[in-house]
Amino acid sequence: MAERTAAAGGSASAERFREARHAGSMPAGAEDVGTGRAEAPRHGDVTRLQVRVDPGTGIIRDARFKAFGCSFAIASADLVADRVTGRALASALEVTADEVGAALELPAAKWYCAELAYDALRAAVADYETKRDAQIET
Amino acid sequence: MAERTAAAGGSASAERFREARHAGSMPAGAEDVGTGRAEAPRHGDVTRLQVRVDPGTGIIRDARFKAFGCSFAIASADLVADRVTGRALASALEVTADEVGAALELPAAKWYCAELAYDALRAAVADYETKRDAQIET
Amino acid sequence: MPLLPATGADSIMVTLPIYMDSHATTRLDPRVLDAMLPYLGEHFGNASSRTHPFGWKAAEAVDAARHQVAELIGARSSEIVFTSGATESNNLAIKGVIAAHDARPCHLVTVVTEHHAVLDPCQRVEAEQGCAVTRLGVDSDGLIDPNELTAAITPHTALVSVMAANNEIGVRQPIAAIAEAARARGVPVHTDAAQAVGRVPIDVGALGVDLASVSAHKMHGPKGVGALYVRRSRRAKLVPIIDGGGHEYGLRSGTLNVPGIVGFGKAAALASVEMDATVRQIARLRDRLWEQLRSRLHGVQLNGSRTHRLPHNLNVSFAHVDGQALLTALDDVAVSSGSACASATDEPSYVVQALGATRERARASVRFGLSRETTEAEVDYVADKVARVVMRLRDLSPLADESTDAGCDPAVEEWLTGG
Amino acid sequence: MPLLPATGADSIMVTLPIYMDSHATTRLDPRVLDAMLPYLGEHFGNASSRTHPFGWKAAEAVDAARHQVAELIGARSSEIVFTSGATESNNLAIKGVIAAHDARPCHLVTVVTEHHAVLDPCQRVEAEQGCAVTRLGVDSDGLIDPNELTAAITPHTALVSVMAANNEIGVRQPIAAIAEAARARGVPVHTDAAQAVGRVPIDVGALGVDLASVSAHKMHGPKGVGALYVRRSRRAKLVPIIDGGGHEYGLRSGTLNVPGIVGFGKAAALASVEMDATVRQIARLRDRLWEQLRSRLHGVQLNGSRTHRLPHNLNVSFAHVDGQALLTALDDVAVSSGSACASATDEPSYVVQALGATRERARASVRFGLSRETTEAEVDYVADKVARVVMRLRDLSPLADESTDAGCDPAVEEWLTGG
Ligand SMILES: Cc1ncc(COP(=O)(O)O)c(C=O)c1O
Ligand SMILES: Cc1ncc(COP(=O)(O)O)c(C=O)c1O
Repeated sequence: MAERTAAAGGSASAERFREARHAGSMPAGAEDVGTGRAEAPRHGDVTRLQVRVDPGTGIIRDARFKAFGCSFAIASADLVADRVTGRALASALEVTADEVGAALELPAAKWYCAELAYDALRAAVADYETKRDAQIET
Repeated sequence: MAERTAAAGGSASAERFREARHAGSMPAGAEDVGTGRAEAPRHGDVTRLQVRVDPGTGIIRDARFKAFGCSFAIASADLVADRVTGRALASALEVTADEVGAALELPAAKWYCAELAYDALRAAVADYETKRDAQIET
Repeated sequence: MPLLPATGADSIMVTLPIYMDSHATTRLDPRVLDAMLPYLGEHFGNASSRTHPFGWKAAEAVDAARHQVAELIGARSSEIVFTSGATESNNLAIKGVIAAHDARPCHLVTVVTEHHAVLDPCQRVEAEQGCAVTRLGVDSDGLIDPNELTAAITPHTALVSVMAANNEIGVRQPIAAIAEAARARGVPVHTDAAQAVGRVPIDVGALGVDLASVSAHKMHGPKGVGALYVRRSRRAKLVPIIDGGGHEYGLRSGTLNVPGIVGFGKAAALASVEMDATVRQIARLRDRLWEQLRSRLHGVQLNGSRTHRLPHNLNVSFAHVDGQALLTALDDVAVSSGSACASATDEPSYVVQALGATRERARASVRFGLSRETTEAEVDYVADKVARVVMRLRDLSPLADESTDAGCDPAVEEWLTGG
Repeated sequence: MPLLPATGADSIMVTLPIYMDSHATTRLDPRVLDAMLPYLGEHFGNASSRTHPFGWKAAEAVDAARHQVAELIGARSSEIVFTSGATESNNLAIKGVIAAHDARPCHLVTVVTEHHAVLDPCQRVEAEQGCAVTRLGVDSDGLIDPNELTAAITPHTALVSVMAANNEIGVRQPIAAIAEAARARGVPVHTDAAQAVGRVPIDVGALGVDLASVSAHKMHGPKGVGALYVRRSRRAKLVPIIDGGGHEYGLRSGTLNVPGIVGFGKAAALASVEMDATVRQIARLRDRLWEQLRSRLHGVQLNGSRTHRLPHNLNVSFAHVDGQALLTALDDVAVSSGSACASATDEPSYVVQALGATRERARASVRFGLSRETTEAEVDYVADKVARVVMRLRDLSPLADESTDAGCDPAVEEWLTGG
C-alpha cells in the first residue's frame, strides 16, 4: 500500500540520515565560505548549506549542513553536501534535486526535501559567488 | 445467544429422540386401541399417537407413536407415550404439554411440539372412549 | 428400539465426527495456521505504524497477502480491499454503490436465492434509501435467465448483484453472461463469490464483474477476514460503510487484522496451486455420495442443477423426512439442512422453495458440503448412515403410512413436487 | 560523524528493538494465543451451525467470551455486540444512531481531539445525511468543558460522542459528567473507549454511557475483533451498518470470528484480574521515563493533562526537533510521533495542535506507549537514547543556532508555545 512508502526505516534515506557525515557549520563570514538557507514554508523545514571553496581552483573543498526537518530533509542535505564536495563550484548545481531524490528513493510526498537541499545549495553557491565577485570588483 | 437454544444436539430432547422407544403402530381398528392424530398446520408436523387400554382396569398397557417432524416433535411424542404407559386412562391427560416441554427442555420456539403430542394423546383418549362408550351402548 | 441400531464395522475407517458442512465454514489448514503464527507472536505490529520495524513487518505481510489474494482471482493487488468477511464485503458493495449513486429514482437487481448477506442489504437500501429492488426468480435448476436480467435493467439501475455460487444448493449462475448483459447497459455488476472463490477457478477479468466478495473461512482460511474486489478501470463509485483513518484506499478503515490477512493470503496461495487437483477429487467423491444415496433410497431428489454446480455441493431432499430430525439422528456426521427447525426463521429453505419445490421438500433438504479433506471412507460412512436414518425416519412417519409406502415412487414424487 | 555515536553498555539489559507504541497495538499475550489455538484447530466450527457439535462448540466459546468481555466493563452479555474492531464499533454507533433518528434537523456533538474512527463517521453523516455536527474544543490540558457540552446540546441532538481516553495524548475525558449532562437532556452518549478498556477500570454503569467501543488488540488481544457495548435499558435505536443473517441481536451480521472472539474474551479476563497491579506498575515506569527525560533535557513539554491521563501514555514535545527524524534515529525503539511526516496527512498532529500548541510543537511531539510488558531497563534505555538523539538533532538544527541556543529555556519556551 501507498502508506508503506512514507516509512523511512531501513531505506536508503534512513541510512544516510543515520550516518550523516556533513552536519555542522563553518564561519559564515569567512571569505571562502558560501552560506545558503532555504525553507519549505508549507512544511516548516529549514535547511542551511555551506560550501568552502578553494579560491584558486574553484573546487568545493568542504560542505556542511544544518537542517530542521524530518529524516528525509536531513538525509537530502547530507547527500547534497557529500556530492558537491570535491566538485568545481561551476558544476555544483549539476547535483540536481531529482538526482538526490532518486538516490535516496524519496517517496513522492517527500520529494520537496531534496528540492529544499538543492535550494540551499543554490543559495550557498550564489552567496559565495556574490562574495567573490564583490572581492574582485573592489 | 438465543440461536444456541434451537440446537437439538446433546440436549435432553435429542437424547430422547435418538433413543425413542415407542415408535410404531397398533391396529387402529382394534377395540382396545385408541388412535389420535394431530397436526401443526403452520409447521407441517403430524403426530399420531395410539394407546392400548386394558378394558378391565382402564390402565394404558402400551402406547405407540408415529411422527413426521423435527427431532423435538418426535421426542415429545415418545415421551408422552412413555409417560402414559402404565397410567389409568382417566389420568392420562395429566401428562400435560408443559410437563413434556419442560422435561425435554424444549426451546420456546419448539414448545408447539409438546402441544402437538399432547393433542394427539387427547385425540387418542377420546377415540378410545368413543369406542368404549359405543360398545357399552350397543 | 433406539432410533438407529448401531452397526459394527463402519466406523473403523473414519474419524468421528465427520465434518461435511463446508459451506458453513472450513477447517483452518494447518499450513495456514503456520503462516499466521509469527503474526500472532513476535510480528504483532500495526500495519499502519509507519515509523518502526514492527509496523513495516506487518505492512509487508499485508502486501504479500494482498498479492496472493489478488492472484487467486486474477485481480491486481490494488483492487483488493480487505474486510472482515464476505458479509461486510456484500454490504460495502451494495450499500456503497447505492449511497454513491446520487440520482433518484434508483434501482438494483438481484436474485431470490441470494445469501442473506446480499438480500438484507438490498432490503435495507430499499426500505431506507428508497431504492427499488428487482429480485429475479430462478428456474427449477436454480438458474436465472440472463434475458430476464436484461429485461429487468432500467435507466435507473445502479447495480446488478448476482452470486457466483449458491451456499445451499451450490448452483453457479452464469456470471460472465450476466456481467456482459449488465455492462452493455452501463450497469456495474457485483458478485457474491464467497462460496466459489478457492473452490473453483474464478477470474474476475474473465467474468467481467466490477465487484466481488470473498471470504477466507470458506477456503480453509481464518474467520473474520474477507475481501471486496473493486475493479480499477471504470471503477464503480463506492461510499465506504466503515470510515476512520482511510485504510484500504479509503474504502475500509480500521486497524488491519494482520494475522487474519496473512492467513487469507496463504489460503489463497494454497488454493491457487492445489485447486485443479482437489476440484476433481472432490467432485468424484460428491458424485459417489450421490450415487450411493440414490442406489440405497427411493424418494431422493437433487436440489439444483446437476451440472452448473460447485464440485463439493450436494443438496438432496429425502421424501417424508424432516431435515432437522435427520441431522439430529446423524450424531456423528456434521451436515446442515434447509429445515426451518435448523434455521433461525420459521420457514424452511427459501432457496429450495425458489426452485418451485414445496415447503415439505424444502424442509426435507439436506446439504452435504465436501472439502479437500473428505475421504472416500467418509463418503461411504455418511451414505450408509444417512440411508439408514432416512429409512428409519420414514418408518416413523405417519404420512408414509397414510399415503402408500415411503418407498413407492409415485407417491413420493407427488410429495416432492408438491402435487 | 554518524548521527548517534554508539555507546557501550546500554543494550545489555534489554532485548532490542524495544516496543513502546502500545497505543497503536499491543503484543498478543501468549496466554491469549493459547486460548485461541483450539479454535484455530479442531474447534473450527461456525458458531451459527446449530445442527452439529462443531457449531455448538464454537457457539459456547463465543458465549463464554461475551461474558468475559461484558464482565470487564460491567455490562451484561446481552449488551455486547462483537465487531471487527473499534473503528467498526464507532461507525455502528454513530451512523447507526443517526440513521435511526428519523427526525430532521439532526445534530450530534463530538470533540476535536477524537480519533479519526469517530471524526470520519461524523463527517460522513454531516456530508451525506445533513446531520449538523458540533465539535467541541479542548483546553490546554486536552479536556473538554462539560458546561460547554451542555450548552451545545439542542433539541435536535441525537447523540453525544466523546472518547474515554485519547490515543495520542492519553487524556481521559470526564465521561461520567458528560453522560450525566447529556442524559439529563435525553441524549444518548457514545464513548470510544478503545484506548481505555483493559488499561484502566471502565464500568459502563458507573459512566452512564449508552454505547461504548472496545478493541481487543489494544489490550493484548487479537487484531480484527472488537465490540460495541449497547445498553439494554433505554436502548438507543440503532440501524446496523452490516446486515445479513441477523447475527449479534440483529445489530451486526456476518460469520463470527470465533478464534478472535475467544482471544478477546481471554484478554478481557486477564485484564479483569491483573489490571489493578499492572496499572500501578505501568504508571510508575511512565513517571520514571518522564523524570529522566526532564532531568536530561531542556525544552521538553508534556502534551495533555498530567493527571487526567492513561497510566501508560507519555506524550512529549522536544523543542527544535522533528518527531519523525527522532523516530528514524531511534532505530531500535518503536515509538510514534505527531509529526506530519509520520502520518498519512500533511499536517502535524491535530490533537496536539488542539491544545493550543504551534504546528512546530505538534510536529515535535513523540508518543510513548508503555504496557504491562515494559521493564525498568527498557525505560532507562529509551530515556538515554532519546535524550542523546534529541541533543544531536538540536545540534543539527539551524533554528537552534539562529535563535540563541537549543538549551536555553526562554527561546525554547517561546518556540514551544508559539511566541
Ligand atoms: C454466499 C455467501 N455469501 C456471504 C457469506 C457470508 O460470508 P462471511 O461468513 O465471510 O461473513 C456466506 C457465508 O456465510 C455465503 O455462503
Ligand atoms: C481511540 C481509538 N479509537 C478507535 C481506534 C480504532 O480501533 P481499531 O484498531 O480496533 O479499528 C483506535 C485505534 O486505532 C483508537 O485509538
